[in-house]
This record gives sequence, C-alpha cells and structure tokens, in this order.
Amino acid sequence: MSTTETFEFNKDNLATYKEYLTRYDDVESALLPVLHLAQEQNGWLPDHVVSYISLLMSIPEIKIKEVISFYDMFYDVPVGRNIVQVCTNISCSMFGGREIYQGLLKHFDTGYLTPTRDGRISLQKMECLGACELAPCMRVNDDFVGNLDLTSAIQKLEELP
Amino acid sequence: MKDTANNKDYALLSYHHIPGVHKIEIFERAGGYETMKECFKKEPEAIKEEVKASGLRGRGGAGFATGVKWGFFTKDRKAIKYLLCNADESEPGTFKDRFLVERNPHILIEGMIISAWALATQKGYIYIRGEFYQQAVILERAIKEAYAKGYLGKNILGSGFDFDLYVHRGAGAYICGEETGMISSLEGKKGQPKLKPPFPAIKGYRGLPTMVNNVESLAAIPWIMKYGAPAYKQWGTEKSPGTKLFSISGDVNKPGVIEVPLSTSLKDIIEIHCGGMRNGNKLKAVIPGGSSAPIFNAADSYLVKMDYEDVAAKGSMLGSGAIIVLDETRNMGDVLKWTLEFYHHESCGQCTPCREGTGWLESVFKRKEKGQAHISDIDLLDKTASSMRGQTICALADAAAMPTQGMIKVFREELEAYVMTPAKVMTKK
Amino acid sequence: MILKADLYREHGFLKGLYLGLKVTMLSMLRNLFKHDRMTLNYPEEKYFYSDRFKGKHVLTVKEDGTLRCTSCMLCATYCPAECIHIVAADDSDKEVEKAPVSFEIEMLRCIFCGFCEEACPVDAIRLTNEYEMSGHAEQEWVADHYELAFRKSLNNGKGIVSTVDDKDRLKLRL
Amino acid sequence: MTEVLKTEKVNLKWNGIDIQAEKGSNLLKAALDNGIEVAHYCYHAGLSIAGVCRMCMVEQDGNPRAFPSCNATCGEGMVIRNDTVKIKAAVESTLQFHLLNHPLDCPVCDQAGECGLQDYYMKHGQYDSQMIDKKVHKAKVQDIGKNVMLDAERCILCSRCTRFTEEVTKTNELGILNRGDHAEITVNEDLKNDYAQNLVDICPVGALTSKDFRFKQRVWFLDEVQTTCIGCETGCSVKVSQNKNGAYRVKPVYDHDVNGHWMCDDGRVIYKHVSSPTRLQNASENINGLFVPVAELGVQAIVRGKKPKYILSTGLTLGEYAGFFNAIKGSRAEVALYTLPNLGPEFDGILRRGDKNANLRGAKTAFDLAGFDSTQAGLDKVLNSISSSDVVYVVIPEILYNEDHFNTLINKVEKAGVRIALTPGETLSSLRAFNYLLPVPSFLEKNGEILNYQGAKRTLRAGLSYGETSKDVSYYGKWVNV
Repeated sequence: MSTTETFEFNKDNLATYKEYLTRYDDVESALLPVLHLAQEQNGWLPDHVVSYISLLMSIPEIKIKEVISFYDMFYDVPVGRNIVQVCTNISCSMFGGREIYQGLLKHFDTGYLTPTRDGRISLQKMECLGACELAPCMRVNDDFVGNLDLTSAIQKLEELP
Repeated sequence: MKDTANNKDYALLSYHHIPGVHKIEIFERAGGYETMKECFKKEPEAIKEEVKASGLRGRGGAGFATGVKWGFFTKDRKAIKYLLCNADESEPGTFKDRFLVERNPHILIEGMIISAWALATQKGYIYIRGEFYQQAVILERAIKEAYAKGYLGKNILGSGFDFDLYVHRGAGAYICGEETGMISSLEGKKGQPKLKPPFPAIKGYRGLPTMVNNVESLAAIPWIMKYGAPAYKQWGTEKSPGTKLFSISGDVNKPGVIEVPLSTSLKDIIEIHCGGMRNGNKLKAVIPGGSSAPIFNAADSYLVKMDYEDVAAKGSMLGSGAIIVLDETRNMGDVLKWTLEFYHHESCGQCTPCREGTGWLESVFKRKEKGQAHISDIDLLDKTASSMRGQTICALADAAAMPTQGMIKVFREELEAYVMTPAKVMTKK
Repeated sequence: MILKADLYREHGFLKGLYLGLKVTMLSMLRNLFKHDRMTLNYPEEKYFYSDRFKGKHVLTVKEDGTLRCTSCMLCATYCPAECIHIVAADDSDKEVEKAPVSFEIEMLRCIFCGFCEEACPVDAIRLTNEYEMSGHAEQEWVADHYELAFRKSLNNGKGIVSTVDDKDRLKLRL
Repeated sequence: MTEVLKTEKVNLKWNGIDIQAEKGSNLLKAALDNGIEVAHYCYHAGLSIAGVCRMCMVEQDGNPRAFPSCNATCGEGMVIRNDTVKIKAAVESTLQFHLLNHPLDCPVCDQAGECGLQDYYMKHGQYDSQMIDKKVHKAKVQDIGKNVMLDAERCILCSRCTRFTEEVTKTNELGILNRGDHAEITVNEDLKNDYAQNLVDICPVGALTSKDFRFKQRVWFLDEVQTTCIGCETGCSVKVSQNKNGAYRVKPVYDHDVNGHWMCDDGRVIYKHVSSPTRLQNASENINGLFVPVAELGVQAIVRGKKPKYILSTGLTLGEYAGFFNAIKGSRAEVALYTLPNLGPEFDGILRRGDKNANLRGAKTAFDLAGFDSTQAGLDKVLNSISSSDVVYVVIPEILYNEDHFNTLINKVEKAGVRIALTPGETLSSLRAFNYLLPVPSFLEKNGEILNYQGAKRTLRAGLSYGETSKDVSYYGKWVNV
C-alpha cells in the first residue's frame, strides 16, 4: 500500500459519481461505472485508487481488486496515454490481425500493455471487438479504425499525441 | 457501413435509410414512438399475448421464445422488477447490435418502453459492452431526448406508469453476455454466471425478478405491436417466424449487416446480399452462428436454410446469426486455434471443467507451434471437449467444445495434417 | 565326490580310511600349490557384492550437494522396523520448500529389507553394497544424515549424486 | 408464539437406497447425512452453495441433464443416481481437470494423507494423466499472517475460503483474482480475523496450511481424541491430534448447539502445555529456585498437622470437584475458588467469549453443594486468613491469559508456611514462589464433564498421557487427614 500517493475524484467526477448512485438501487452496482471514471482520471487503477474507492463506496478492497483483475479494460499496471486494442479474433486474424499486432509490438518495441518509452502508447491484444466488417480492425482509445494493414496502422499510431 | 436498399419494408432496419434518424424528432416524423403511444392504451396482458403469438424467438443466441420467457415473469405488477437489455455482443463475428444501435437507438428505447409497460418493470438497464464507447454515448443522448419528451421517467404519457432507463457499460468480458454473468456484472461483482435454478425471471438482479432480452429481440417489439403478430409470421417458417439480422464477415465482397426473413438460404445470402465470394475464390466452409456454432463444409453451406430448425438439423446452431465465410485459401487448423484461444482467454474460471478444459484444448495448439503435437492429440481434443460438455454452470464450456468436435467431424484430415506441421521455421532473416 | 557309506565294511579299516581321506589329501595338495582357495584374507582381500546387495544406506544428494530427501516420511512409514526418524523443516530455497533437519536410522534395529528404497519417490535413499558396519557397544548405533550421506566411502565425502534430477519431480515446471 | 416448524419428511431414492430428509433441504446434505459417499469439494455445510467444483453431479429420472446435487433440494419421490456410467465418467474427467494444473507437491505438502484430491483420486481417479504440457504457475509459499500459509498453485479454486471470510468472519480478506485458469487466490494485505485457522480446516487441499503445524508431523502418524476446548466458557467440541511424541494440533468438531463447524484461534494452542518438555513429571521440591524431584511421603510429612487451605481453579471437571469435596468432608480445610479475569469483549459475535473460566458453572454448583464460598469475597477471606502455620494448595489454571493477575494471588499466598502448587502443565517461572509442586493431569488426560456457558454438559476425554496422571485433585484432598 503505497501510502505516499493519494487519489480522490476531482469536482465534476464527484458529481458524476453522485449521479451514478441515483441510477442504481444499491451502491455496489455502480462499481463498474466508477472504475471507468477513476481510470479516465488516473489512467490506471493502482492500490491507492482501490483503497479510495473502497472507502468511498464501503466495498471490501479485495472485491474491487477482483473486479479490476477480472475485466480486460481495467488496468492494474501503468499504461500509456493512448490505449490501442488490436483484435486478434477469427474474422480479423483471417486478414492479418495477428501479424499487425506483432508488427506494432516490434515497431514500438513494447510488450502486452507495457507503455512505450515515451509513455505514449500501450498495445493490448484483444478478442473480438464487434467490428468484423472492418476486419482487420483495432480500437484507438474509443474509436474503431478498420481495414488496416501494418503501414496504415503504424502511420495512424504515429499521429497520436 | 453497408446499407441494403430493399430494407424499407423489413422490421428492424426500416428506419436505417433515413439520415439523422438517431435524433428523436426525425425518428418521430418517420413514425417512431406511435406504436408506443398506442400500446399505452392497450392492456399489458394483450401486449404479452401479441408477442407470444408472434412466435418471436430470442435473437441473442439461444433462440428461446421471447413470449414464453415473458410468461415466466411474475404477474404481480407492484413487485420491484428489472428489465435488462443484453447489448454485450462479444460473440466473435457478431456486430448486428452495434450496427442497429449506432444508427437508430430509438427503436431499442421504444421497444424497451413497450416491454417495460407489458412487464411492469420500474427500472431498465442497457448493459452495453465496454468497447462500444461511442455507441454508449449515442444511446445516452437518445435516452436524454426520450426523457425530455416524457417517454421515460415518472408517469409516462399520463399513464401513471414510471420507467427509468440507464446505460451501463461493461468492461471487456465475453462471459458478461451470458444472462446471469451479466447480472453478476451489473451487481458490481466479477461477471461470473450464477447457479441456475433459480432462473433470473424468478430471482435475478439483486435477488429480484429480472427479464433479460437481446437488443434485436427488444427492437423487434415495436414493429410486431404496430403490424400485429400475423404480419410478422408472414416471414420465416412456422417455428422460426420473422426476420433476423445477420452479420456477415470473412471472404465476401460486401461484409456487413443485413436483415432477411428467417430460412433464407445461405447461398442467397452470400451470392445476392453480400456480392459473392471475395476475388471469386471457391467457398470452403461457413461458420453459421458465431464462433460457438459448429462449422459447415461447402456442401452443407449451399443447402442450409438460415433458421433455427434447419441449421440445427445440419448439426450446428443459428446462434447470434454471425456468418463467417471461409474460402479455400483458409486453413481450418488456424480457425480452430483462434477459436480455442478465444475461449481460453474468456473462460471466467469458476467451474473446473471449463477453466482447465479450455486451457488444455488450446495447449494442443501451443504444442503444435513447438512441433511437439502428435496425431493422437486430435483424439485428446475430442475426448476433452466431450468431457467438458454439460458439466458447467453456463454454456461457455459447451460453446468451446461444440466447434472443436464439429471441426474434428468435418475437417479431420486437415486438422491432422495441420497438427503435425510445426510453425513456419523462421529461416529467412 | 560322494563318499560311499558302506566303505569300511567293504574294504576293511585301513583301505576305507585311505579312500575316505583321499579327497581331503588331494584338495590339500592342490591348495598348497595351486592357490585357488575359496577363503579371502580379510581385510587385505575384500569381497565386493553387486549393487543389488542390500547393505548400508546412503542418502543421495543433488548436484549442488544438498540432500535429495524432501522428508516426505514415506520411508519412515513403510519401514517395518520403524527405525527411520526424520525431522523436517522449511528450506531456505522456496523452490525446494521442505528439507530434513535430521535423518536418523537406528542401524541395529534396521533389517535391511530395502522397503525404504522402494518407498522413496525421489530416489533419495538407497542401500549400497557396503557391509562393514562393525562398532563398539557404546557407540549408540544411530547413523545421522551426515554419516548416511557424506561418509568417507561415498565418493570420499562428497556424496552420491542421484540421477533423478530435482527438475524431474517438478518436470512440468520448466 | 413459538409455532413448532413441522419439518415434513420426504423420502427419495439415491442409487436405489431409500433415504429420508426434510422437505426442501439440500440434496447433497441429505445424501451425506445418510452416509452415502458423494465426491464434493466446494460444498460445505457451514457455507453458502458455490456449485463450482462440479464433482457432485447426479442424474435424476425424468431430467435429461446431469446437475450438481449441492444446488438441488429434496422433493418427494425423487430417484437420483450418481453411479451411472455417464456420471462416473464425468466425475473422473472433472477430477482430471482439477489435477491438470495441480503441482506435484505431495512429498512437501502437509495436507498429504487427508487431501481431498488424494482421497477421490483413489476412488474416481484416471491414474494415467494425459497432461504433458507446462502447468500454470502461481505464487507459492506465502505467509499470510495468523499462522496460515498460502500456496496458490495447489488451490483448486473451490472458493470455500473466500466464502468463509465473506460470510462467517465478514472480514473479506481472501479473493480470487484474474480470470480463467490464471485465476489465483490472493489475500488483501494479510489475514486479520481471529478465526483464520478455520481456513486451514475447510481447505480440501494443501493451499492453506497451518504455519504452527508446518512440517511437524505426517497426519497418518497421528490419531485423534475428541474432547472439549477449555480456552473459554463456550466449550467448543474439538479433536486433538496426537501420538506418543506429543500433541500436535487442535481441530473443531461439528457441534450443532455450541460451536457449529468453527473454532477460534486461541483454542488452537491449548494442546501446547500438555506435551511440552517442561511438563511437571513428579512431585518436586523448590531448592532455591530449582525444582528437584522429591518423594511424596516427604511432602506428606511436612504437610501433616498444618491447617490446609485449598484454592481450586475453574478448569477442573465435575467429577474432580465432587471427588475432592467428599475427600475433605469433615476436615477443617478451607476451600476457595480462583476465577480467571475476563479478557476482551463479553462475546466477539461468533464464538469466543470474554469469560475464560471453562467450568465456572460446574465449580459454583460443586462449591455451593459442599457449603464453601466460591465468590471472590470467599477467596479474599481465605487469603487474608493465611498464617505461617498453614499449608496452601493452589491448583494452577491450565491456560493463563493474564499472568500478573495470577501473580497477585501468588503474592498473597506467600504468607503461608508451606505453599504447594498442583500443576497440570508446564513448570512456569512464576511457580518459583511455591515450595512444592505436585503433578495433576491436564485437560487432555482426564475423563470428565464440564458445564459451558449455556449450562450444557460437554465431555473431556483422555488421550495419551505425557506425565503423571494417576493422582488428581481428589487424591491430594485425602492428604487432609494424613
């Protein structure tokens, strides 16, 4: 428990948190949206964020850690500013999704989820992203980018801030 | 985004050709929310009867008759109940819900309001998968518009009926597409399926009665209520009436989502609706209903009619209607490898047969990479798959086992050849 | 040479005596001059039994010289004479996890049946072909793990390395 | 109004055997209660149903799909089978799935001998595993506090421990992280609750083992004696594993009305003084701080003629009190009762109680019967009236939580001419104030009964004896008229 770093919601995140609570009949149901909110603010979900949320929503810490480690889109390791999820499922792998993923890894010289040296990009191997007509496709932060090949993918990622 | 011109007269995509139909004014000018207003004049029981009469079957994958499912629901209108829309859609090859909701969120909202009125649920959640962020934003905006118009919230249209609808984003887990897995996820826990019985209709979200329906099933309700059940039964067969959204991907010239009546032949779908095979290659195999559906070889693909009965008769299942077309250049071993890698990654790890079984199935292909696989591993795959089926809480183990056994039944020689050749040795620099 | 029982009756006393002693005399003469006697002049000449001989125990070691034994107590359980006493404790190397602090065999009580050798899952204990185990009374006759593993006769003190590599037990760990 | 819940009995067939059970009760529980052997890992009578190990699959006539019997309820006339070919094959393959990524740790694992996997492997195993791949590795040998060691690789993820920390102690320390076959049992920082060693009992494999018992002994060398814990006034039913070298561990025994399936951590160490090397073996005399064995007659000679005063502890059995009182009947001996001070909350919500006197009610009734004053005032009266010509016998309490409260008693007794301590356990340094030490049997070496806080009788049974156990308090009571 790194006691040095602390985390709490900024003003409008706290407001959205309050609004989330009104949506559900109990507090626990709001855990996933709150974790999304915290991850947007902090980039990833380390222990001190977990203990803050655990205090805020009075949910045992181990339950929150379980949820974070269960889902693919919650990260308990530091990730880059931009998350790039490359689909490697059936329809996309037929059109070279895996070669694009390996190519991107080699090009940016990183591993699964480890950020590039300048902390810009984290590559993640994902299962079907539900955009099979754009095969092979990837998700850059929140939008789909389809009909890729290695060069267009690299070029797209170079433009990212 | 492909948009077939002749969709005007079908149920789900009838508004798709109108630009900007995601705005509520344009949707209403095109006739949206009319049926919802009429439905509020009707008795909820009448609506349930109509849906039951229409023979609409669940479009998520199991194909269970929606009307019958509604029948299990408690009749006590005062009890606290929930209506959940399953928009998790992580079945490989499936993107019909995204296509539907992206362009026309209001048809889903209208369908949910009518269903809520029929089932008397006070609260509804659209559980959308975490990766569909833009679609969640579109839905959120559409719901705000509906609230502004008074179609949601307290005392809808002066009928004294309240219904609150919210979007709830998942966070990337295929297992949350399973009914009880989604309920666990909505309860803020790991998306691990719950023991059945008790079924969600009796004891679901927070231990209260919960009705879970797929996006496509709920979106079909407005058309059924508008034109009546007999009109809906004109399409498809007696047992599988109505139209179905098919998401076609793979080696076709125009992959995308089409809406065709059920029991349209697969041949027509590929040749007519999707512009035939890509660069004219010969068809080798088709996965008819998403990755958990056993594969068809070329012969069966040309004979089969896409409805629940005929596909099942040929040994597969219609599932979510995700057609993946494979031409002769494709290698079936790779397809099975990717499928099993998917299930190994997505197994929630609760039940032992599935948690260890999916890992073991995939390990055969990991051994193949190192050239240590042997022809007897095909029997190992078959034996493991058969010992996984029917042993677990949810159907993911079966969804991993059936395609394996299907592939072995149909393409055994190719698999044996595939298993015996190690990965391409990187001799070239 | 079968000595006929009725020798004396048939040939009288002297001839019978001579026939009887002929065997011993011949072998005496042969031994005097041909030296293929059966007897060994212990300790100058020693008899070496084959490896199958069940003699004094040895605790085999791994390459790095530590005891192969994980103190799983199977030998102590299986021993009919109940003469094996092991005390186990945590091993510093997490990979090994458990190792014996003391491994004693009461040599007087042991019947050298070799059951311990059969019971051991990791070939940590074997019966060698050593048979020289004499000693004075006051020696308490309890062989501790130092004597069992690193006595002079075992590869002069460095212990016998067991071919069953530790990685075998954890073979799937690679 | 207490309406007696008429538990309606239903009878059903299990593998052709007729069994009876309450209507709507758990099907697997009904089978196990009727002695039918059903393989199961995640079912535990004291916890909620998880239904994840899939070992207790059964078939029912008229139900096409096999289903786990732990999630089913008993109904009238159900015909259940779990010995059909299909179910046998299913259990065999499920067991192989359990063993797939299980490490080959049996030589170094404490659970060997009582491990769920070993037992069922012999009955349902497939014997030639077809697993030749690399096993999934997880964190091994973790010390997670409160005398519990965790080995996540051996864990079969039956989630009994996570349900225990969630439902029984409600402290939520254990959870299963990650997904699929990389799912791993982890603790949030470390264990904090006082019932942590129940985790060791409910874990069917060697994932959670006790640090106190770690590598001490193999379980097949131990045999068990069922007795009652004397740690506090709850009186939980327990079993102590022991052999001729000593006692090694204490485990709870299911006792419907007192402790259910559980037991607190304080009770886990009550065996220690029984077979400890410093246990008093025979009568001994205190020669400037050293206890030297002495003949009993010598002690009797010294005691003769002095006015005896007895201070009994609250840990003795009803039989001992009765035997003692009729031994000293008619003599001028004075008897008082030393009650241990309360420690911690009056009741900690699950089992442990603040009042640490195991047989307080039994002592009080025996004292009142014999006409002695068992209250603190009675004790003070006896203590103040001690003169140098008296001999004072003090029975040392077996479990001393609060040493200095006992030392105040010892200081008061110092005034007596002859001070004799009847010690059931170790010769503590604080006993140096006494002239003579006489051995009495400890709780594990005597048969008898005690009354717990509800006034219910709980039996103590004698296991092996590690010291002089033939002479108990009533034997020394007879010295009054020696």
